[in-house]
Amino acid sequence: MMQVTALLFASYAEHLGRDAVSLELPDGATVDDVLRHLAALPGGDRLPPEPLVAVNLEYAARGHALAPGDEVAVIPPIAGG
Amino acid sequence: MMQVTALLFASYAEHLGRDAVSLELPDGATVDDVLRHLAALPGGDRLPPEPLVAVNLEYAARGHALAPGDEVAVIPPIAGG
Amino acid sequence: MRSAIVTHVLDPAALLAEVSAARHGAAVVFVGTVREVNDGRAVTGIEYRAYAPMAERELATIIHEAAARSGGADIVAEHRMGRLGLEEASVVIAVAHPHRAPAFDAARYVIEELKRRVPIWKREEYVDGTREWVDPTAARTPESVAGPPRAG
Amino acid sequence: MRSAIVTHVLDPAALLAEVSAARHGAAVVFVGTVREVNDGRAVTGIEYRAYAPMAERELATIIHEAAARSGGADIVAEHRMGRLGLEEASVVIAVAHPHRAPAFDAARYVIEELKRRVPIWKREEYVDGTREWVDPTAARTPESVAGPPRAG
Repeated sequence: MMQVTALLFASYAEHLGRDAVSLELPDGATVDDVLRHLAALPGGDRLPPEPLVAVNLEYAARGHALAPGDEVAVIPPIAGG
Repeated sequence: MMQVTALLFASYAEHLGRDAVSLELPDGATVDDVLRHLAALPGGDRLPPEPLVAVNLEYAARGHALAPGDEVAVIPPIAGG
Repeated sequence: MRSAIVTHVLDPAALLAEVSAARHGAAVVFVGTVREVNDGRAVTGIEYRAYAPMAERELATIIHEAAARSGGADIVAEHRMGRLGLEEASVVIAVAHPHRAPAFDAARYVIEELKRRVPIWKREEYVDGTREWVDPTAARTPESVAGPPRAG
Repeated sequence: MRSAIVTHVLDPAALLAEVSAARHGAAVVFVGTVREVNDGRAVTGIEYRAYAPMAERELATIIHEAAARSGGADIVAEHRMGRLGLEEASVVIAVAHPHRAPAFDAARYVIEELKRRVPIWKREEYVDGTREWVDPTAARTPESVAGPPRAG
């Protein structure tokens, strides 16, 4: 097992009522597993099925394999500028 | 006959050693006639055969017919900015 | 080359001065400001939030990409966070280059990529007191349909 | 909408402030400056001259064309005359528009048309003390071969 941190921002943080979630995942878990865990939380049904995700500050695909301590950011539609 | 003023600038003014020339031209004279007169002045051979010309602050073609009092500017290659 | 996510008031003239140099013949400054209307709704202010460490990293990557593509641009970019009132600058990008075409292109590249890739969000406040996170992917205006990047 | 041929030091921040308004969401400022090298020769300064009444008229026409094409840009442009040292600004164009793409396009349009149509000349001064009127139509750099307008 390993521990990773999921970060939530803006509208996503409001949907789930928090901006960070600690998750215990089996070795070999991927970004997809994090998204499934988040979707199962109260308010998680309001996350889109395929949000943008970054692992340790870099955009990552859903199949990206995680390592212990990874920071997985679930990124709402970007609206800078 | 009518009188028009030819204006010279930058390198053209240096070629002819002056920045304005008063010309007496026959009625119906055109920009082309002004250019011929200027070419015949000392240093006038250093003007290009087809310089850019403006009449009364507007670009004009060589065949443009002049009126008494017109200001005919002979415009060297533009280099603003 | 410098970029930052900041909380202070932006100063376009200072950023212009920062990129200016005798080897350059052209400078382009882009300033994004809070507009009083968005999608037909009267806006009173905007709150900006970022995933700051990633935003700083991504913005730095973008200005280095732009400088490399331009062949010699100096670029400084700052994006402000927090609550901004009407007309306040949210982003300033200053580019200087020996020639004007690459200066324009680099400034344009930075703002377009910033809007596509830098994790920043904004919550608009409306005259009726309500506020809402802006979702450009859901917007009705044709100019805002370009989506965010999909990682590979 | 304002344009002028001036002899004072240009102030990009003042021109930016002049076009800024709550209806705009983007501003682009272009600044042309005296570069230390041109066509491989070391430059120490540039003297700008204009056929002032025509230059003012042509520049005014250009910014109104740009504003009309952009659908709602506010534009201010100033070109400085006289002797300028290295790094000094010879021209500043400030554009504000509700959206960024038309702001960029309008700024680009004004500087390109200015260089094509506004009767301004420059005499470069070189380190060896010589000086020369610049003829972009005779220049060796590929970027400067576009010729001036032919009147119809």
